[in-house]
Amino acid sequence: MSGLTLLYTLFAYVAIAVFLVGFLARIWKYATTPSPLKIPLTPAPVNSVGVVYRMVQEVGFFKSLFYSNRIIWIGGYLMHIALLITIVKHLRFFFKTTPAALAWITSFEIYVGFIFFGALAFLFLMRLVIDRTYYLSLMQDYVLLIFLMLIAATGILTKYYVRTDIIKVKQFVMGLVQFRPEAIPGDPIFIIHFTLVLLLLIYFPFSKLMHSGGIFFSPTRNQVDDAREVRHVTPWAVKG
Amino acid sequence: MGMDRRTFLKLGGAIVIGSMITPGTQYLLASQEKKPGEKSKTRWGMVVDLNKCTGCKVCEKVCREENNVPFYGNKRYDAYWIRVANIRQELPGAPERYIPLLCQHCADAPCVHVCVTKASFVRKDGIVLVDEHRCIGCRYCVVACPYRARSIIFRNSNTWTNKELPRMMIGVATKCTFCVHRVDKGVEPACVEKCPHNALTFGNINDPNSKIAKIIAEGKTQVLRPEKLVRPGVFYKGL
Amino acid sequence: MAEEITTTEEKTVDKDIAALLTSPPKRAPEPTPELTGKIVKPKIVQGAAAHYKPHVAKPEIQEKLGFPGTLVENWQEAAVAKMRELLGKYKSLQVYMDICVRCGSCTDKCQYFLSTRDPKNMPAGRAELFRQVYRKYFTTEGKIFGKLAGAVDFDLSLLAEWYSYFHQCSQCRRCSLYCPYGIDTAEISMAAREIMDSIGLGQKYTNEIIGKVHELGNNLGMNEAALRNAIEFVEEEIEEDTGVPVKLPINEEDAEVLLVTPSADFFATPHLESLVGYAKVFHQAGINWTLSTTAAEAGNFGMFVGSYYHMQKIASRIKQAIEELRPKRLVVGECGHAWRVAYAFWNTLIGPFDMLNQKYPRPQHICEFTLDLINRGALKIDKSANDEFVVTFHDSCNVARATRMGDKPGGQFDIPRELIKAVTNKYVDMEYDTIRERTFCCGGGGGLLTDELIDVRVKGAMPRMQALHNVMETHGVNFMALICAICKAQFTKIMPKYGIPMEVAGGVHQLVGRAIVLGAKE
Amino acid sequence: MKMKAITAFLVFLVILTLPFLVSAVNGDILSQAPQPKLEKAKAPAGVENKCVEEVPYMRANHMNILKTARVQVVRNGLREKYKKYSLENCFTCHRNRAEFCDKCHSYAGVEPGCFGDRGGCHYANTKK
Amino acid sequence: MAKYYFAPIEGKTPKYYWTVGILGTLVLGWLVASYVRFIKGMYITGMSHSVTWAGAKVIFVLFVGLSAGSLIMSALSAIFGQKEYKVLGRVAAFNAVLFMAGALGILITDWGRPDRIVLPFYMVNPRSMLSLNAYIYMTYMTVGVLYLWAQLKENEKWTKILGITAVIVAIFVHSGTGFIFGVVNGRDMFFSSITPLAFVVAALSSGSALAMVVLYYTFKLTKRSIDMRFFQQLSRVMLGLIIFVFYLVTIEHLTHLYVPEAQEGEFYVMFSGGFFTWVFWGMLYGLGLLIPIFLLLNPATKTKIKWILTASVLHVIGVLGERMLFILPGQFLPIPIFPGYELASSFQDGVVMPYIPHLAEIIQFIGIFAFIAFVYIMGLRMLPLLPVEGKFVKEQDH
Repeated sequence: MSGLTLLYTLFAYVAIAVFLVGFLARIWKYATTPSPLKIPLTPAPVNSVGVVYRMVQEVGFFKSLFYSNRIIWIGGYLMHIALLITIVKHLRFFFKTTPAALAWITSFEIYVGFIFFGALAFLFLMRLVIDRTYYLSLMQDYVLLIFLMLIAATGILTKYYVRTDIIKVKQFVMGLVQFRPEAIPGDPIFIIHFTLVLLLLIYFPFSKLMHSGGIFFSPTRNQVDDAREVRHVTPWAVKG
Repeated sequence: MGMDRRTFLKLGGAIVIGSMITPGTQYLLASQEKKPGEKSKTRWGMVVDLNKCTGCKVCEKVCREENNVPFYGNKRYDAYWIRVANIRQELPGAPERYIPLLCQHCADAPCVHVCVTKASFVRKDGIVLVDEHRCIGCRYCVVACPYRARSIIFRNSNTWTNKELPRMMIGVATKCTFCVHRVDKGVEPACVEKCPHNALTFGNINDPNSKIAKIIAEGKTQVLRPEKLVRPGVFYKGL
Repeated sequence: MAEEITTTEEKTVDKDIAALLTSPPKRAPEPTPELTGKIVKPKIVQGAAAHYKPHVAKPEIQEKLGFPGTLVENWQEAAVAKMRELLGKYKSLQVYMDICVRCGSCTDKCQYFLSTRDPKNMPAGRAELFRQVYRKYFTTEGKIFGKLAGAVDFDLSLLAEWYSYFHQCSQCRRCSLYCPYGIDTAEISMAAREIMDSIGLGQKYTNEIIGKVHELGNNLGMNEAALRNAIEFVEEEIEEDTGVPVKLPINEEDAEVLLVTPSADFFATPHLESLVGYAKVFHQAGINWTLSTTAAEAGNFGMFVGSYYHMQKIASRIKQAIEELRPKRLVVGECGHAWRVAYAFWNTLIGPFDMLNQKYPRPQHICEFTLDLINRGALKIDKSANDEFVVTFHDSCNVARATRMGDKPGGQFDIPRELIKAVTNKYVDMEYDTIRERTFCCGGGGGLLTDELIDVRVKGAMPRMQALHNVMETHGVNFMALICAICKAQFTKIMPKYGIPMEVAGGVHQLVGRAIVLGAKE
Repeated sequence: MKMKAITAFLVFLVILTLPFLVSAVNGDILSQAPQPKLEKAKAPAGVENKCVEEVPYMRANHMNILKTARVQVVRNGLREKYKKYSLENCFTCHRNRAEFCDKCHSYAGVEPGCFGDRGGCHYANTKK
Repeated sequence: MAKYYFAPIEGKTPKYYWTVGILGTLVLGWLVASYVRFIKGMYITGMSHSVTWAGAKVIFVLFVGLSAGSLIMSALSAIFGQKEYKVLGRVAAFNAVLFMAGALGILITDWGRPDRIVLPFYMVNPRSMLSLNAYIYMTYMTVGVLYLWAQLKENEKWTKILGITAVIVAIFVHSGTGFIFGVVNGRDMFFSSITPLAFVVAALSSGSALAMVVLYYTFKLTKRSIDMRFFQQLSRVMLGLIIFVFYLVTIEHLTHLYVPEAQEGEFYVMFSGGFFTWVFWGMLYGLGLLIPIFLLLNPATKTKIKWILTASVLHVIGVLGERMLFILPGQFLPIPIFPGYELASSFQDGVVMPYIPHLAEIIQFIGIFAFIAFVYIMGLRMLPLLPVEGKFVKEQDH
């Protein structure tokens, strides 16, 4: 086992561990922090089925954003859909026999990487062009966009231009998944791609990317509007 | 002869760099097909001697076998590269005769003009071809062809008699290629070779010494639908 | 690249502790925004609203509420400790601190930003003041990268900005509606105010009123005798007007209905007209009802400062009144934040209401109550009495975005409208973007209804004024019906500055009261 | 309250570790990547007993080579020049599609257009 | 000065949900049918080697036309300053974009290889009208969307600029679509320079006719009142266009009758074509041209909204017939490869081989109409397209 392989195997496990522990710790914190008062944003659904429907609309279609700012919605929605498809299609590296559905997705995903990159670039541009978001943006907003753009760019490179040997990549990834380290492919573009992804995983739980889990815990969206019918109590807040 | 590996890799590199803009890179390769008005030394053509044709339809059969042209047994969508038509002058008592109809390999081919993606093109040697990997199946060429020479592959084909060539791709336009794989090897098209009555003659029209050029020079040949001014490469004698 | 960000000549931050803790200097009133009929997204001007701040509460006011009288010695640690406590207590705060991505969709939605153009008045900009401190003391990236990651020391200049900008938020939740994650700046500004209170930096207006409620039972600080006087005066008025002796019972035990209404209804115009309306409704429907001197105030300013304790303490007066008077139903008068507290929080704070009649919603809004009576034909209505009015309706922010009326989602929009349509002939809605859940705040909510913030209030009312201006121009609207005491107080004061007569604002039950034909029982 | 928190926690945990779990459930632990099987011995006479390019280069770039060769042959008629890069030529050595192509292709989840279900144009050559 | 306020519709009634559900099912049917057709191949349609452009192309051409009319109608207020028409501007512009999207949808799912969708965009053949149209259509869509956007943002200046641009691009689009057929040298029934003009005019007349119907029923079903003078004025314009269409169609057919190349085909269409003869005399001339002209000229009917709408619907049907006559017989009638000879072969030379759509195609056709209706009613709910009715409009200042 070469030094590079050892380094990256350890790096990958550390990154995945940090991501898992960090992410779940945040989720644990969100889930256990009490919500003493009913604060759903009305008009809100009056039963939990309605709440599920509302969350599906929010998470699946970004409904609030659509009614708020359609330009950002277009960029953001394209970006997230492309990201989802990209992640799903990368799952084929994790299964020994590629499921038929995954293979079917791979057969038409060819432009998704470009859409992902384009949408990110669009969002980056919008941050600079609109004076309000330019004022708001922090370093980490730009850093994350650039990070994702680099990941997309190196991914596109390995797929279309500077081909990498994906059998080796899969072997390496399967090795990680099965705790049976294999040699990392020595392709520099792939290594950059992989490094960036691991760094992103490490940064994930400490960043605004937690919105992916946090949105499910937003009280204004996930509460049922039944304050008059059902008494809502939280241990610390009930004294009589 | 042949390209050494270094040149090939260089070419590959050039392609890669030149096509960074979009996926599907290979299509951006500048092809060297014939530009309009360009003169070339070779123009392949064919002369059909109708006096010798007996309507035996061997050419149809041979063509199917050579080029894997699918036959489904449904007259609505069977594909034909060459077909032998019965023809009879609209005069009382006129005899029935036979005429093989195939792609006329026009110099100003309407199908090439209308093609949306330049999948149809005219080679430098005058052969009109369809790049099946580039065709989108819009069927504009079928509508535009004045000779009904084109077929659409309507359905997955199981015909695979000649394993040297691939099967027909579904959903795209196809037509007679003058058996371009044979012509490139220096062999005559299958129908010409196999015609039992030697009704078909194949050769270079632009070479004045070729057999075909001499037949044409006799002045007894004619082209189909000359009013369309598409300059076909297939000539008919004895109509 | 964005345009160069301009700054005003105003000093953005008061560096001096003395300057922070003394009241803002008197200034010439600023010009009122023009009524063009359009709500445009402005270019930002940094620090344009930094100089607005309310009076700081005096030590005696603060101490009465159990807060430190003046800024405590180690205020920084105290504030961070309080923040830690709140983060552990409120899921909303904890989640909202983390998940903002600064996408910018809320930035052009706040009425205070639209008119003041100060980027710190953008909802995300305002929350950023809080997040800067959160990052500094609670997040890894903030601890490591500091300023680079947007983490800022909680120093005096930041505290000054907190005091200024968190008192330019009316907690109307319009930003939450448009946020893809539902981040509610109201929750954040409540937490910020609670932290500031806990270190001895309170707002005079709100805290004074909370003190009055604890002491005398209502926001206006009227004692029982004054209250009875005012009610007697109302009775006389009605009899003078209509010739019918309509009574307003006080402290009657075992009545059918206990009406809890904002104390302004007893005293101020046009609030009083609504009280007349309620009285006529009860009288005409023949329902035995009562007011209570214990619970003479529906308003609950405890919510504005985010203090659970004070909110509960104020609400417990209602509980006390119910126990004393044993009514069967509980009805709340026209008030926005009061209805939010009543609808969404009472059940948690002072519930369960087992002693009330289970058949009716507990509590019930007066609009639900009246519309129900009208639909059942219990009231005789003469719509033509309101023929001089072309009416529009302003959805109060707290009613629209935090509560419901009736059974269906959206009842809080439909029920008042149906009620208005039941008592008038001419009704017009304002522009689509400014009504229903998309409504703009009147500009005076959330504890801003104080004179030293008049410039903020004038500016905050701008979007609503534009929309109102449009319907006045095109449809000849001359009455804007309201169901909120704060809206009524705010608009009667602000509208003249925009050249709109103050009579245009009035309560929904003002219209109801005019339309009821008294004594014509069927 | 606690129940809800635990449920949410578990759901996220399962989603995040799905690849590991599936591998464990499928019993894929310790399985090796497939090796393409080359039936070199059957190479006909007159064909060089080695691939047209170096093996590592072919592994990464065989699809580009095939595409380039196709375009050159179809559009430019350079049939002789590119003969050795034709799919036909590949099949002279790599006869068994299932053993040579499909193993890696299905492992990597990449469906080749040349002999996939829909194209299928070049497949049966391997069964000469 | 009256000012219109626009708002999305509520869309909370059971009727609305039912409509959405049914239309959604039909759209799903379209997608499934297209996918099956793509996987199985085109043999499951009714097309043959004689008729390779069939029903889908008829609908494509019809939709492109309807899009034009809608756009022109929308631009009336922007270009000619007719403030009263502004009330319809947004819906009509939205419709224009939708019809174009529907046209492209049916066009692409009609291809043999819709999976190669991107090829036309970077493999441009400047000599092919269809290839250039790919860019013209995209320009049209972009301008249309921007024009709608400018209207939603109430930006007067850009509304005007983009409205004018959109109309110019629309002319290009419709001439271009006409040229697709007009430049086909090989088919005598197609080859004509009058086609683009006839196409543009028929597009305008049928487009405005359909736009009137759609707008009327949209306003009626959402309980909004609309100024009837508007329909009366527009029907006047439409009458002129229908007469122009009548003229162009007639001279085109007369020309065909006159020149020997197309005579046989014309005889087929006019007298011996069975179904197509019915389409020619009944659908095109009867329903599509003469009855609408009569209805719009007759003083008893020309001001009544009921009759104006009837005329509009009939004219749209007539134009559909015109498109069918234009595209279908032009293909399946035998090509005179040997004038003066009888020709017969197993490739159906010299045989009239009519076209009957099959199930998958019919599902596609219904589905594409459903797609437009579906997005239309979804759009009404999501975008502020329709004006809010205020009942107490002050007297206008002028």
